[in-house]
Amino acid sequence: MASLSCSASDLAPLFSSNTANVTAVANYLCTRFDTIANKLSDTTYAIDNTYLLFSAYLVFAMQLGFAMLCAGSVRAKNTMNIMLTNVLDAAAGGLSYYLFGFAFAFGSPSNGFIGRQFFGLTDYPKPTGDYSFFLYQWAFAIAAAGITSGSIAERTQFVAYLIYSSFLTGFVYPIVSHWFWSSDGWASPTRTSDLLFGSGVIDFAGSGVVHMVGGIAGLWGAFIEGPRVGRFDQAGRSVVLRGHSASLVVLGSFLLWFGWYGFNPGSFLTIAKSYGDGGSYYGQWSAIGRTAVTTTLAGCTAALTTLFSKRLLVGHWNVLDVCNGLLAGFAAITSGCSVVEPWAAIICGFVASWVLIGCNKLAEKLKYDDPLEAAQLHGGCGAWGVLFTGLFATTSYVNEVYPGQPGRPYGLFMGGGGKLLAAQIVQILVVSGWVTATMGPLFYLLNKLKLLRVSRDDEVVGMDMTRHGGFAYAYHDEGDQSIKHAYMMGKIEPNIETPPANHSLPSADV
Amino acid sequence: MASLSCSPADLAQFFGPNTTNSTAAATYLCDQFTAVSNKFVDTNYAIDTTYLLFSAYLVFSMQLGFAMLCAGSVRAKNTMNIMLTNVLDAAAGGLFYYLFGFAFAFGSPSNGFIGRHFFGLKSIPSSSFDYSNFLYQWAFAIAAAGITSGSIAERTQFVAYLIYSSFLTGFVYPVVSHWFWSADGWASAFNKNNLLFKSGVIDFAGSGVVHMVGGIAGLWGALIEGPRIGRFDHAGRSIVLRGHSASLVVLGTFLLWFGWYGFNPGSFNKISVAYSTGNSYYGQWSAVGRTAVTTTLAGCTAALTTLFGKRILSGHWNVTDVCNGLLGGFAAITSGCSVVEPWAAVICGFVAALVLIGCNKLAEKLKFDDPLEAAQLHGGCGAWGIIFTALFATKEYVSEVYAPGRPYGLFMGGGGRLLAAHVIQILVIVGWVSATMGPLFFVLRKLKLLRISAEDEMAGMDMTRHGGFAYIYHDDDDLLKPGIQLRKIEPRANSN
Amino acid sequence: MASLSCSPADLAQFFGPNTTNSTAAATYLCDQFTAVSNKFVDTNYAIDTTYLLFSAYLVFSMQLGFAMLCAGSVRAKNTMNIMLTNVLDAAAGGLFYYLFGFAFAFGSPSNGFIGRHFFGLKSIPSSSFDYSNFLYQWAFAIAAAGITSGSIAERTQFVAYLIYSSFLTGFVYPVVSHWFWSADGWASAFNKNNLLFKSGVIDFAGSGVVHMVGGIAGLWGALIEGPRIGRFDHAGRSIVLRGHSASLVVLGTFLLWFGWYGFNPGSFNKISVAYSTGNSYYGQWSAVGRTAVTTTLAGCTAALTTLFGKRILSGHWNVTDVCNGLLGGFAAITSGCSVVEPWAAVICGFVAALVLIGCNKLAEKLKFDDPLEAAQLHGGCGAWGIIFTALFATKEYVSEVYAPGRPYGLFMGGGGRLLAAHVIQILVIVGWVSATMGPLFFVLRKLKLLRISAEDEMAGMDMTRHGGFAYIYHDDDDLLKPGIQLRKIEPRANSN
Repeated sequence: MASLSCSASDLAPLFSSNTANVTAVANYLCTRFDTIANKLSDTTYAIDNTYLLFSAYLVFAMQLGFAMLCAGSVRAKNTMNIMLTNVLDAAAGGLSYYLFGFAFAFGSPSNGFIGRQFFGLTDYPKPTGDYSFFLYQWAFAIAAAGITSGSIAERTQFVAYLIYSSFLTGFVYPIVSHWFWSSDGWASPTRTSDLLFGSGVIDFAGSGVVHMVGGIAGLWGAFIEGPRVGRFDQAGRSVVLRGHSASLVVLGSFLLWFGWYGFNPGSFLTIAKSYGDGGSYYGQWSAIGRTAVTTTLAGCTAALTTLFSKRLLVGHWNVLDVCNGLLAGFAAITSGCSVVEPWAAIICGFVASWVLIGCNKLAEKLKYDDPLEAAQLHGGCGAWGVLFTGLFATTSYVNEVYPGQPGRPYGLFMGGGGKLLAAQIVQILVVSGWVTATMGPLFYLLNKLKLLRVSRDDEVVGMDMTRHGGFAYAYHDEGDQSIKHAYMMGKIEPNIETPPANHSLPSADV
Repeated sequence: MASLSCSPADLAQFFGPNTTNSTAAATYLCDQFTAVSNKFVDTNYAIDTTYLLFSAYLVFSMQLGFAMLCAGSVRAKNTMNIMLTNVLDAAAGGLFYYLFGFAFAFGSPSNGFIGRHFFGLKSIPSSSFDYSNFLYQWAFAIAAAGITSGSIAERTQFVAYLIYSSFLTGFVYPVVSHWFWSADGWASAFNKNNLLFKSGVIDFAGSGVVHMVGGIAGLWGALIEGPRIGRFDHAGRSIVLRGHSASLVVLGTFLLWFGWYGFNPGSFNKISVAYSTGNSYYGQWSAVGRTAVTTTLAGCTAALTTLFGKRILSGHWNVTDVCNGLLGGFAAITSGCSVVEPWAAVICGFVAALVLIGCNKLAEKLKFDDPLEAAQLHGGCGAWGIIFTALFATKEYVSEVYAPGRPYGLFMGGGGRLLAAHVIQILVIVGWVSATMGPLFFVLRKLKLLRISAEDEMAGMDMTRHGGFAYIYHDDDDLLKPGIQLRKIEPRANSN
Repeated sequence: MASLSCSPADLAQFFGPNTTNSTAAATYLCDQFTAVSNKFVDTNYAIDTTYLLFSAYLVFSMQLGFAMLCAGSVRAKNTMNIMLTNVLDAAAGGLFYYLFGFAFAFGSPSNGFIGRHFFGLKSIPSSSFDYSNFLYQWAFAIAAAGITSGSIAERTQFVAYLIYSSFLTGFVYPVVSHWFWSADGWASAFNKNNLLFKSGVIDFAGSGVVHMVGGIAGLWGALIEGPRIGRFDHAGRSIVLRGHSASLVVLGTFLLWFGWYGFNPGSFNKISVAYSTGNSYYGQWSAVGRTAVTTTLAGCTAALTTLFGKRILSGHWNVTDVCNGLLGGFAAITSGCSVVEPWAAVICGFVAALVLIGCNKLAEKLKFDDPLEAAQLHGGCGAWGIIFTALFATKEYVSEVYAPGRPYGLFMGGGGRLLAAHVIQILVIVGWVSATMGPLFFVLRKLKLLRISAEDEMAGMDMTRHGGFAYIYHDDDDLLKPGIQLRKIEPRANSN
C-alpha cells in the first residue's frame, strides 16, 4: 500500500509553473488521498469488527444465562438434564449453523424464502459479511433453541430434544431470520425493492424472529406433552412445582440482562457510521447508546411493575417473578429498541409485564404447564413487542436505522400511519403459522412414536438418576465409605445408586 | 458527505499556469482534508463509544457480582430477600436515574451544588453527553445502592429498603457525584474556574463518590437497626453468623473483579486521545492500560495481605476473608487508579487490607453488625483510598489525566493542597450522607418501618415475605402422595 | 500536533503563478498529510488497545470459570480449599508476574532462553509493549497455574500449593512463554533470525505454552501425591468420587468458553491491521473472526463427540463429561486456531474428544487420579493440538498471520518442517516442566509438605484448615441453643 509519508522537498519541485508537472502533482496528492481513504476503510472495519465480535461474545453469555436460569427453575432431580440441553444447544447449534443454518438464513443472492449460499462458510468472508457476522448470528440461533428447551423441561426424552433442537436451529429459525433480516427476505425492511406494504417488518433484534419462534415452538411442545406429573392435582387446582435454586435463577437473569446488551445494541452490526455528513457528535454510536438505554428502561419498568402487581395479587415480594418480569420487558423491547424513544420503552415494559401476568393466568386456566413460562414470556411478550414497534417507532430513528428509502412508514401513534403496524401484524401471523406448521407436526410425530415424553416412573424419580448418571448435587459427601456418618449418609442423596426403592426418606432432611 | 475519492485528472486541471484556478485547487484540496477530518471525528466517536459502552456493560456485571456476593454472605433463609434488593437496585435505579438522578448529577449548566437539566434525558445526546454516558453513570449509581443493601441485610423490612434505595440512588448519590465529577461541581477537578484549593478533588472512579457514600449510608442503617439476633451473645461475645454459600461469595467476588475493569479504566470515558508527550505510542490508551494494572495490583496485594494477616490472627486460610480483602484493595485504589504508579498501588493494597482488618476489629468491639462488612470495606478502605491518592499521585499522570500544573501527591513532592482537598472530600461526604441518610433511617425506625419483627427474623424473611425458601435440594418426589407434597413444597410448613 | 483544519484562502495564496511559493504550498500540504498520518497511528493504538484490554478481561473471566469448575468438581468438603487456590492464583500471580514473571517472559533484548528486562514494569510502556500487553499476559499466566491446581485438588497441603504456584507462575511458565512467544525466544516464530527449522513453532494462543505446561505440572503433582483415599478400592477398581455440584461445573465451563474468546482471538493483540490481499474488506479483523469461529467449532464438535461416545461407553447422557469434552476441544484448537480452516477445526475437535477419552481410560488403568482430568485434558489434548496445527495449517493463513514463505501444514502440502518444530515443542515442554516441577513436588513430599494427613482428607480440608464448610443450607436458627447450633452447622463440632 502506498505510504502516507510526504516530503516537502519532493513535492515542491513539482509546483513549478510549467504544466508538464501538473500531472505529477495531482498524482502525488491523489495517491495520498487514496491511501487515506483505504486506511480509513481499514480502520472502520477494525472498529466495526471489534464491536460486533464483543457483542457476539455478550450474546453468547446469554446461553450461560439460560443454562443457569433453567437449572434454577427446575427441580434438583432434573438439573443435569436441563443443563445438558443448554450446553448442547450451543454445541450442536454451532455445527448445524455452520454447515447449513447460516446458509439458509443469509446465503445471498437468493430468493425471498430461503438462502442457498455459504454452506459450511464456503466463499466467505464477503464484503457484505465477515466471520464475526456468522458468529453473531450463531449466538442468536442458539438462543432460540434455548427458549424452547425451557418450555418442555422436566418431562422430555433426551432423544426428542436432540431431534427438535437440530430441526429448530438448523431449519425453522434460519428461514424465519431469512425472511425478516436477510436483504433478500420477502418481509425484510432492508430489501432494495418491493418492501412489504412499502415498509417491511421492523424486527430490529428479534422479538419475533428469535423470541416468538422459540416461544411458539415451546408452546406446541409443552401443549402436546401435557403438564408435568403433579402440576395440577386431582381437583384440577394448580400446584406450583418450585425450582430448586433461586440463586441460580437470579444469576441467570442477570447474565441474560448482561448479554442483552450484546443482543440489542449489537444488532446494529456496525458502530463507525455517521448519520449525515459526519463530523458531528451524533451518529450510529449515539443510536447504539440509545438502544442500550431503551433496553434497560423497558426491563427495569417491567421488573418494577411485576414487583408491585404480584405483591397486590399474591401478597409476596417475589424475586423469581421479578426476574421473569424483567426478561419479559427485554423480550418485548427487542423488536423496537433502536427506533423508539426512551419514554416509549417505559410504556413497552409496563405493558409487557401485564401481558406476562395475563398469559400466565390464561395458561393456568388452560392447564398448560411451562416450567419456565417460556411460551408466555417469549411468545406473548415477543408478540407485544412486535406490535409495540408498529405503534411507537419514530420517523427520524426509522430513517436513520433503515436508511436509503426516505419516507418510510413509522409508528401509528407517532403519526406514521398503519402500514408499519400492518406489516408487524403480518409478521406475528406468519411466524406463528410457520412455527406451528413445522414444529407442531414434529412434536406430534415424536409423541406418536413414543419418543417425546419420559415414563411416569422416570419423571417421578427425576431424569438425572435414570438418564444422566446421577444427581447434580452431593453436598454431604457420601464418598468416604470408611467413616461412619450413617446419619449424614442417609440425609444426603437418598437414592444415589438405587432408584425408587428407598428414595422416599422425607424425614431425612431435618 | 464529501467523498474522499480523488481524481488526478480533475485536480490537474486546476494546476495550470494561469492563476484563475488557484482557488479551485485550494478548495478541492481543502474539501478533501475537511472530509478526512470529519471521518476522524466519526471514527473517534465510534471508538470511544465502543469503549465506554463495553465498560458500562462490565460495570453492570458488578451488580450481578453484588447479588451473588450478598446472596452467599447471608444465611439461606434470607437469600431471596437480598437478591430481590439487588435486582431492584438495578431496576428501580434505572428508572430513577433516567427520570432525575442523571439530571441532578450532570445537568449542565447549573450551580455547584446540584444539576437541573436533562430530566428524562431531555436534550440528550448533546455534544458533551451521549446516551452511553448516561448508561455508564447509571451503572455507577446502582453500585452505590448495592453497597448499602449489604450492610442492613437480614433484618430490614422490604418497604424500608424501597424507600432508602430510591432516596439514595435518586438524590443523595447524584448530588455527591455532581460535586466531584460534574464540570459545574464546586469540588470537581474539571471545574473551569474556582478549583478547590487550586486543585479540585481527584476521585477518579469514585472511592469517595461511590464507595464511601454507599458505605456510610450502610453504617447509619446498620447502626440504627442494631445487630442481628444472635450476632452477639448474652455475654457480649461476637458470634459469627456465617453466610450459606462460599461458592456464591467467590463467584460474586470474581464478577466484581471482572466488572472493576469497567469501573476504573472505563472512567476515562474516552480511549482515543493522544497525549502530546513526543512518544507516539503513549496516549490515553496507555493510561487506560496502566489503570487496569494498578487496579489489579492493589487488589492482589490486599488479598495476599489479608490471607497471611488472617492466618496469623485466626489460624485459618479463609477464602471469604481473602475475597473481602481483595475488594477492600479495589475500593481503595478506585480513587487514585489513574494517577499513581503501579508500585504505589501495591502500597495502597497493603494498607487497605490492614485498614479493613482494623475496621472489623473496631466494629466487633463496638457491637456493630454489618453482614457484608460493607461499611468497613467500602467506607473505611474508600476513605483510605482518597488519602492515598493525595499522597502518591504523580505529577506526570495528574497533568496528563487532568491538566498540567495541578498540585499532586504529598509524598511525590507535590505539596499539601491536594491532600487538603481530599480531607475536605472525606469530611463533606461523611457529613452529607449522615445528614441525609441518618435522619431517614431514624424516621423509618420511629415509624416502625425499618426492622422486621423478631419472629420474622428467626424464621427468615424468605418464608414470611418472599414466598418461600430459595433452595429445594431434596424434593422428595412423593408425587404419589400429593397431600404431603403440598406441605413439603410450599414452605409454609417450615420443613425443608 | 499540526491540526487538520484547512483554509482554502491560505492555501490559494501559495498557488500563484510565481514559483517562489511552491515550498510553502508543499510544506502546507505535507503538514496536513503528516497530521493525518499521526492521527492514524493514534487511532490504531486506541482500537488495538481497546481490543486487547477487553480480550484480557475476557481471559481474566476464565479464572472465574476455573474457580467454579474446580469448586463444582470436588466434593463439598474441599470447596473452600480449591476456591482459595483459584483466588490466589490470580492474586499471587498478579504480584509475581508484575515483579519478575513478565520480565522473564518478554524482557527484551535478551537471549533465547530467558528475558531479563522490565522487572516491575520498568521502562514500560515502550514502543513494543504497553500496559495492556502486560495485563493480557498476566491473565494467561494465571490460567496455567489454575490448571495445575485442579490436578492435585482435595489432598494437597495449602503451603505446598503456595510454593509450587509461585514457582510455576513466576518462573517455569514465563520461561516457556519466552521460548515460543518472545521475539528473542529460540523456538519462536517471531524470531528475526535463526528460525527453528526455518519455521519456528506456531503455538498461536498456547496449547503448548499454557495448557501443556499446566497439564504436565499437574501430572507430576498428582502422580507423586498418589490417588485420593477411596478413589480406587481394595480390589483396585475405580470408584468415581463425584463433584458436589454439576451446576457449578456447567457455570464454570460456560465461563471458560466465554473467556476463550479472549484467549484465542485476543492473541492477535491487534485488530486494526490490513492484509495486502487486494480485498479491502479482508484484514486482521477477518482473521480474528475466523479464529473465533474455529475455536467455537472445535469445542462444539468435541462436545458432541463426547456426548455420543460416552453414551455408547457408559450408557448415560452425562453433562459433566460433555463439559470436559468441550474444554478438551478448546485446549486442542488453541494452538492452531488462527491458521486453520473452519472445517479443519471440526476434525481437531473430533480427535480431541477421542484423545481425552483415551487418556482417561489410560489414567484409570494406571491408577492415576486427577479430580478434574486436568492432566489428561490440558496435557493430552494440548499435545494433540500442537500436532494438529502442524498437519492442517494452511499456507495462506500462515503467511498472513506470521510471515510469507513459512512452512505450513503437512496435510496441506507444506512439508514436514513445521511438524518437526512442533514435535520438538512437545518434547521440550515435557522435558522442561518435568525437570523443574517434578523435583519440586518430590522435595515437597520428602519434606512432608505435599500431602495432607489421612484424617484431614477424610474430614475435608475446609473443616480442618479453612475455617469451616462452604455451605450451610439448613441453618436452624437455634441460636439460643448454641451448643446444638454448633453441632448442626459444623458436623465435626471442632471449629467455627
